[in-house]
Amino acid sequence: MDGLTKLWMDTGIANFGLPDLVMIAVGCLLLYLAIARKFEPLLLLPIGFGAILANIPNAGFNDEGGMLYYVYHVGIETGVFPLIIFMGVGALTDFGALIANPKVLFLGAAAQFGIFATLFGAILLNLIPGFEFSLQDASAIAIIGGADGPTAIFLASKLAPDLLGAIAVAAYSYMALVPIIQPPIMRALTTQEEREIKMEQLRPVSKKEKIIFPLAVLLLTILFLPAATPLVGMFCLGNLMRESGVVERLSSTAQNELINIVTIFLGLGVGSKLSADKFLNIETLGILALGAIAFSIGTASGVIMAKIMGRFSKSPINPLIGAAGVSAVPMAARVANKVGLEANPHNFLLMHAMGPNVAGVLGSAVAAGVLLALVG
Amino acid sequence: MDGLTKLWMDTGIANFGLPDLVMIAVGCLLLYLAIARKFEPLLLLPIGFGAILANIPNAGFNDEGGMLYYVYHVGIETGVFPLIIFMGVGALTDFGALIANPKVLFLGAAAQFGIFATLFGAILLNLIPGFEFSLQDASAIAIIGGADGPTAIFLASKLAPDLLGAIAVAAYSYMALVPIIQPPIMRALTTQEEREIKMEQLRPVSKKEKIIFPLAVLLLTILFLPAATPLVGMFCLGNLMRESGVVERLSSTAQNELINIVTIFLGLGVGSKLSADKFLNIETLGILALGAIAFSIGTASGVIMAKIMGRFSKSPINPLIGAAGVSAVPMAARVANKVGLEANPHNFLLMHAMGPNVAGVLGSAVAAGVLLALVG
Amino acid sequence: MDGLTKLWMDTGIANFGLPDLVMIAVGCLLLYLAIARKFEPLLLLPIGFGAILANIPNAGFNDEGGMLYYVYHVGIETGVFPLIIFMGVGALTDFGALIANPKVLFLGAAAQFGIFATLFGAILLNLIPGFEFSLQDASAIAIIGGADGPTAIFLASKLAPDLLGAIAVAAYSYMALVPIIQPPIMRALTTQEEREIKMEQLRPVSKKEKIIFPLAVLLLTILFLPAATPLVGMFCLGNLMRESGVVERLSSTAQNELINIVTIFLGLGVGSKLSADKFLNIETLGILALGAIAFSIGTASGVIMAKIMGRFSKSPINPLIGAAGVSAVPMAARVANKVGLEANPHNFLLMHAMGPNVAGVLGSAVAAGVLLALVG
Amino acid sequence: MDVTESLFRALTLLGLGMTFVFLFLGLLMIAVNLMAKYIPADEPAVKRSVVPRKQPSTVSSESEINPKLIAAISSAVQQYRKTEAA
Amino acid sequence: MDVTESLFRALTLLGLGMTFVFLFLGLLMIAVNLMAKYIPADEPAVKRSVVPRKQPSTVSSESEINPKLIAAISSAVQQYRKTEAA
Amino acid sequence: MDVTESLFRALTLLGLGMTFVFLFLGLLMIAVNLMAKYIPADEPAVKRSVVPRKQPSTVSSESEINPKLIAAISSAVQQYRKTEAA
Ligand code: NA
Ligand code: NA
Ligand code: NA
Repeated sequence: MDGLTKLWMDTGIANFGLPDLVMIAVGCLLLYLAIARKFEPLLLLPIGFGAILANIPNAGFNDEGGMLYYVYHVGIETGVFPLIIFMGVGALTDFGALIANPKVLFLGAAAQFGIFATLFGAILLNLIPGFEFSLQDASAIAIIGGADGPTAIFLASKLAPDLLGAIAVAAYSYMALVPIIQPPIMRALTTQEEREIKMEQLRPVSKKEKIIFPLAVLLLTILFLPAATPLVGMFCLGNLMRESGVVERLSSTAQNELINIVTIFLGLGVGSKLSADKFLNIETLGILALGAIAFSIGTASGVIMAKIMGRFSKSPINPLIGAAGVSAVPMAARVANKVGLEANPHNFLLMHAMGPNVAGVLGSAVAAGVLLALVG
Repeated sequence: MDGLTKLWMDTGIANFGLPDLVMIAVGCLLLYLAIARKFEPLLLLPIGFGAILANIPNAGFNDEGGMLYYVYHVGIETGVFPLIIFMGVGALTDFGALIANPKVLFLGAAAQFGIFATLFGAILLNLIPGFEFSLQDASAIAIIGGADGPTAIFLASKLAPDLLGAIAVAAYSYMALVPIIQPPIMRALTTQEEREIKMEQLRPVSKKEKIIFPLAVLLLTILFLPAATPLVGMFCLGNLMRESGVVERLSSTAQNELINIVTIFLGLGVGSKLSADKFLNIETLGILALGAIAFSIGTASGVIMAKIMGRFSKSPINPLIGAAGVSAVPMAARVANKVGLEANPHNFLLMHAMGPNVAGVLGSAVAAGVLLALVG
Repeated sequence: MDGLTKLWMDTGIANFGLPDLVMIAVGCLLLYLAIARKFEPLLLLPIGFGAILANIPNAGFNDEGGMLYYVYHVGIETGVFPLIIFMGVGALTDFGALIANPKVLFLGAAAQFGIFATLFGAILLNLIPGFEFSLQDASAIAIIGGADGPTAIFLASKLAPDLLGAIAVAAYSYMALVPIIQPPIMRALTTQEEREIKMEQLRPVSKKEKIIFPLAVLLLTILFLPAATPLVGMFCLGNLMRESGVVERLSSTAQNELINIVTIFLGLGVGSKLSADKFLNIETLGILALGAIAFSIGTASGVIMAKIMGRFSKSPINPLIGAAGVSAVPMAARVANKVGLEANPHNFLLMHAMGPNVAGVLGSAVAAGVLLALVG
Repeated sequence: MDVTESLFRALTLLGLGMTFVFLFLGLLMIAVNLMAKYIPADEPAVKRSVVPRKQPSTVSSESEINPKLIAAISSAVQQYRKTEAA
Repeated sequence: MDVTESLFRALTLLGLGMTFVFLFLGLLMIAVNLMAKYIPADEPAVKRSVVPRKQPSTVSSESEINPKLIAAISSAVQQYRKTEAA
Repeated sequence: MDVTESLFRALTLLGLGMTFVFLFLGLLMIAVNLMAKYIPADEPAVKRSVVPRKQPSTVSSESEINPKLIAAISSAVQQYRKTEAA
């Protein structure tokens, strides 16, 4: 009965430690959030599943030769998967609303304050015993405030791979929680009259402007922030494929099959970093707390910036659209629209909020570039 | 005329040995079976083509730097391709019929007897001079009886890579031959009355049950057989993506583009193992013979188990559906339906046979896990 | 203000050398040609974008760990990307017109004269100071005359990787310029009466012939030119998947998602070879000049061959279809049709020109095989 | 390892393997039965699980037609019907 | 590196980072304004950019229906209308 | 290798290359002619090869519409016709 012993010694039952069990429970929680609560299911479902697989004793998913080992090292450590996703996001993004009203770029800029302010929080946490965040760690955590998954994963894979799992989970969870996190902040910082402000209709944008826009973004990045070119470059490639109108085949594939395939493996690879030794520590709690702070500060900065701009602008600006500057596309824009409709049932802010929303994607990619250049 | 000599020295004509020619003929035979006879063409066409390419003298497909070299080492040696295929199969599988009538899981279990019984055959063949099957070899050969391509390829790539080509070819060929292999065995083991048995209509299955099912399978695998988690885990991920309803994009990609892309290269990679030195020996004949035995024993065990269960069950069980327990989805279920219709033209067994059919997929993945744990 | 200095030192502005700027301008020119002039946009858009990315100072796309580094080494250095594209092209190609009128194979053969004649040009250029083309270089440049992108990229990646960027750009640019390059040559070599010649309607081709055709091509390649089997083999696999009718799933994926995904990365990878040190030299001008010569000679040889064949053929042959023998599918066939319509508005040559057009694809793959065997 | 020894190991594998397979799938049966007992059926309004879904298959899904497509067509036809009626 | 020093570096990052972000997006605004000034609007006949395109989204594009599909359907329905009218 | 020698090698390549290309495609022509002679034509009922298939192209297949789509639409329209007739 040698074989029986061997089989038994191999079973999960005989090998489970408490940490593994807790991490599998974390994976199940992520699956629950993804399926029952529809929290960013496209990412959280594979991340949760990957977390479960990675924590099975004796299954060896993360060991050399294991499925998740290959996925992580080939796709995430190299940065290739988040960049491909970002190309697909570029191909899915319509900058029309932004081009029609380019002032809102400042809203997308202001909301990045959430990122940089969170750096202080991460450093101050080091005063509490148990926390030891380097400046790299702090930067990777702060980028959660950018509310942009691929950017957060890309930066974390470069600056703090050990924290990647927690950072990605926090980023996607808070993106899913945007409808809960943002409205109270938005209401607290605005008056009923401000929320009722109607904005002027957007002008039509020409095809040429849409084609030149990604090239202009790329040019500025090349001139001023080469460190951001991997992210911004792939994003602009996707957007150029979309708007050029001459490579529909490629654009459609980038928006659909390619992004889908990579999303499955990106999720699994991120999940593989949710191992007990890297996730079950007090730092993870710190990351979750800091992420919430980053989102909140970003939302507030966006709204305040919109109020300031409203004072000086000729055309009226509803401060609610400032909250969309954190990105979390398109959820934050929908939230701005919804809170606006509560104040005035005839005031549709969605298109106006899309401008700062996509501006926020660029803003956090630029912020990531600054952090890579100065901290990486 | 140096060049002419060189060109001539390079030609196939000048370099062909008999073994290469025979292997190219084998490749052509596989193409014929795939195209003219529609024998599992999705796999056998690329396998056959890969076999031809791999055996061209001086073409170097299998040498370092050759196309098939990369395909094999990147996709098959790592186990990644069969696992991705298995994820896609999970996304294509509807467990409704199984959940509605879970007793049939025992039919899927019984049919795995074909696998383990074949171990003896493989070992006994060693008594004949020319055969030298190790226990690893025997296990990889026996898994042909699981009637499940990705499982067979995965196990063979781990336990007996040299036999991979012959094992994969045998597995897919016999799956295509299921309509020829199974009916005589089914008829021999059942009476006319048994074949006429009508089964009760299946209850509707709720969405929640379908979502929890893959998680329950995964949980059991984690608890009892971690060695099977690569196969079962990826399969359950695919099925969860399908049933969760929140990641249609990913599920559809896993079922279509991703599985198609990987199938092309899996086939080519398997075909690349059909080289003369590994295929043209008496062991291949042994593998083919053992595969047929495995299928037959599996079919018989399924039918006999169904007869036994029918004695003790309150609701009637048509023993024909036991034959579907070998998997070979969905061919074996269709065969059960067809043989049933011959006995009683109003008796549609298809849905009832789908239950043991998909149970057989799980059964052979579990059997593969046991073999990996004890022999690997 | 240490950080400010660092940021400034990193900017493109502070680091740009003139060569980088010129190469980025070249990338922009390619984008312009692709988008505004619709020059083979599927390839030239990603190539142009890749050229821009590759020449950003401090962005590190081409350095180890950079996105384009991986794309180039994984996909192009190995030859895998052009081979997958060629499989897709095979799946997109209908050989019906060729099978119905197989004489036109000689037109596809004659047009390859452009390739071999260009060898002399490349070698003679070495007499001018600044040029140092080895025979490998000359062969890789000459293949531009094959008017077939994947073949040119595959051969260049094997024989002259440093020239790959310039060769690919020349090949795709001239393919896009076929409607400008070919008509004057075609008109100069034919009389009005010759251009008015009506050809007999093509016979219907059976499904079986279409299935056997790719296998016959593969067989001949195996027998006579194993060096061409990577290219021809993958092409025939694609065509067999298309015509066999039993693997629609795989054929459709090879024609669409797979070829699209690979095209994006092939383009980026080719673009990554457009770096200043490899592109900004007099050799590039030589390559562009030789490419134009190769196209022109190929066109002329095709037309002249068609005139010769017309003398001896029972059924009439319009010499314009000879120009389609250079391949550049389907552009060259359309040009033949258009020039024919100018001569006689009721004379539709498109289907007749498709025969030599696809024959040219085979012809240049064979030529590439000869060059690989004798020069590689 | 001689043949007898190998056969003995095969016997062990047979015993352990079949036991394991039956145990595993038996436990799964119990789990499914528990689910059936404790998970309420879908609301009849949904009806999704009753509709015959396409059969699981690794091979035959070529002929499947996108449900979105069907939805689009029926809506197009309905819209046409409206314009026709007006 | 002690906390004070880290905080100081964070302050630098905050200052440089926000300056850079505003500068960058500000320059982009200028560029977009220049585009609006110098690039002529699309011909009204094209109307492409006026039509509400689908909203950009990384997640919600599941429900999008292929425009080619719609074109195909409308042409099919139109063709049918013709045959009906005839 | 000096230029004269290179030119000589190029001449060899030209000769061998063109011979090979013609030989290869010529043999292929013979093979195709043999096929035409010995393979019976498709049954007229099938008609598949007569129907003008889409032209081979590496570039222009963007505009192709899925035949399944067309089948689905025509069946939808036919079904509609039936309901209309009823
Ligand atoms: Na952002
Ligand atoms: Na099975
Ligand atoms: Na050619």
